[in-house]
Amino acid sequence: MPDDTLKAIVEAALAAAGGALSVERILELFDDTDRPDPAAVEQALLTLQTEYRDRGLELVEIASGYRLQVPRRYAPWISRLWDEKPARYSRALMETLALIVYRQPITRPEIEDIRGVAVTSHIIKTLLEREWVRVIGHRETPGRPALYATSRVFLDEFGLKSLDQLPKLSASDPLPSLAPTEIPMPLALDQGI
Amino acid sequence: MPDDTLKAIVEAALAAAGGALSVERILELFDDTDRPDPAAVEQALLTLQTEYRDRGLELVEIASGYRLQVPRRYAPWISRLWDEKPARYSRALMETLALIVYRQPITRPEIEDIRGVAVTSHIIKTLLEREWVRVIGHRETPGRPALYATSRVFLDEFGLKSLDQLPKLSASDPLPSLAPTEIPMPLALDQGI
Amino acid sequence: MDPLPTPTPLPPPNPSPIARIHGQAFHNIPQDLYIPPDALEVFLESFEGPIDLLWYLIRKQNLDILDIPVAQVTAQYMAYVELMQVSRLELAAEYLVMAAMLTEIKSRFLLPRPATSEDREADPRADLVRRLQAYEQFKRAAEDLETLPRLGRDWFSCEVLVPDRQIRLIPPAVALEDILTAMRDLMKRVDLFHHHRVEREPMSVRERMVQVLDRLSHGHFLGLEGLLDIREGRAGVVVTFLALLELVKAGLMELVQTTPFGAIHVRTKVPQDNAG
Repeated sequence: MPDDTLKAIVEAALAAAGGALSVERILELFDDTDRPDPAAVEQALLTLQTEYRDRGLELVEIASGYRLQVPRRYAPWISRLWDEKPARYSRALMETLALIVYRQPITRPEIEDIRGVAVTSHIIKTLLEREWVRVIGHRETPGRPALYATSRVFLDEFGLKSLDQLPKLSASDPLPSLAPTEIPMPLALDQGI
Repeated sequence: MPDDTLKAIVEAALAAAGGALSVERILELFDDTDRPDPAAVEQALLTLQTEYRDRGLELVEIASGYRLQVPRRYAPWISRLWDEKPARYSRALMETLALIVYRQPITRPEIEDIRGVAVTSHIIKTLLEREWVRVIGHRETPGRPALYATSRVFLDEFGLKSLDQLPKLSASDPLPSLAPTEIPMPLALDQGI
Repeated sequence: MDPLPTPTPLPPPNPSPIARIHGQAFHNIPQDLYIPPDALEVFLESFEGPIDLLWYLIRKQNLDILDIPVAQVTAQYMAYVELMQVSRLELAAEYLVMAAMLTEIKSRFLLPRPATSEDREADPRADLVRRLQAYEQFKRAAEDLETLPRLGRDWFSCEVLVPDRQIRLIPPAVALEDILTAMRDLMKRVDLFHHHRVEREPMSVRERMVQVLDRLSHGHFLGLEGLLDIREGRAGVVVTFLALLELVKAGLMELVQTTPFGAIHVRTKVPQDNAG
């Protein structure tokens, strides 16, 4: 077998194997009739190692044999091949976000009251981790539930200067009021200004 | 980014991807700040294609983009890396596939009509699971049979950029014993019964 | 029913028989179409059905469709059908249909026709010929597909290791419209069950409520004047004031005035320890 053919087979085997190959394992790819010398395989590996220098792949020798791999310096780019993109947020999460956006500050029990179902901790955690939502205090009711509001990150990421710029709920959209009572007369306060 | 670095990243990505990468997908590996021109990526791909000529790997363009793969000529050696032999498909499956490839979109009753036998659910299931075939709709006839067509995976796995590259459907040879269009006199035939 | 003729295998020039029955090799489909019942399983696997069998007979055995000994074929097919009823009923039916079709073709040739007939009948074989040709076309296409190189059999993809591979989670993109839609859907659903009072308020009040809470988040007192920014003008002052009232109403804040007509202070509501 010509040296070039042997080298090509070794290269192909290393690339397709997805892991390390020992010289013995490489020799097993050949029939008894065309099996090369172990020395010839070693020579092919050395040549490949030289040829791959300064390229997008490198041939390294490790305990279990030889491995073709991506040099570490390119890992930041190549890793992005496996970026995980969850398809979409659940309806539960989107409704929770919408309530925090339009009814802030709001507590989890209040969200649950409107939605009629429990809000999972996972949803709150996701919104906090995404930094769209933050805790701005606690309501002084039993359990001292956290008060959620949107953050500056939320405004920035959605290109808003202020919450006023949010799309308006149209007049036909009924808004549930959490505490539908009349605004008390500010009698006790008016001389304060 | 220097041309050599770009070429190395493209090479590394193709070798690590385990499948085809489109130019768009390659561009996504970069940050907004260091993203190269699409033309520069195309140039890197062309250079790599030339560099890999006569080596153990080849860079081919297929439906989904570019794929670095072991050329066919080394298959006898490389296939020995795995104990498991590639699946062999029955004639019934390949004929069903051929009908879907050349007559798409096509329904199961239509396939059965040409083949003269029932198509087993197992065959359809195998083709769908292999992702060579997909359901693209339903024919609005009684029973609403599914319409089958080939997928991008089919093109990729058969190394095609588009269906145009498939061998043309050969015109059928005339069947000699059936050639006469004239109805022969029945006299000559009665000894057949 | 006619007794079935004995199988008459041809001498074996071909080293790979299509079937082997009781140690006896069958290298060709016998000319008389007779298939020994024991060979049925093998036979069914060798052919893809009646069209495939007919195609084989015509192409490889140079059988003339018009020469098919119909009575014999029918008798044999009936025998198979009985056998196949156990396992492959549908296939049996398909062979039966083919036998019936061949019989019909034959019978039409045998019927005398008036010599002066003007409307010439279509060749009864034409439909069968079309089917056989269509079948042959796809049979060849299938063979071509089988020889095309294929990933995993003729080509192999590369899967080179990436050391230090980090997997990032890219969160899904959300548009403002998605939030609005979610809110609208929710409101519609809620409205089915409750008749909440429709209350409209400018978002700016809600935003100001959050800002006030932010400034008081450490439980500090703050003078009312400190919360009002004169530079915002009358509208701004009103918004802050409405926000304060909402906060008081919601029990989030209290206003404290220690002396009559003294300064009003604002603070977040203190937890009521041992309230009960």
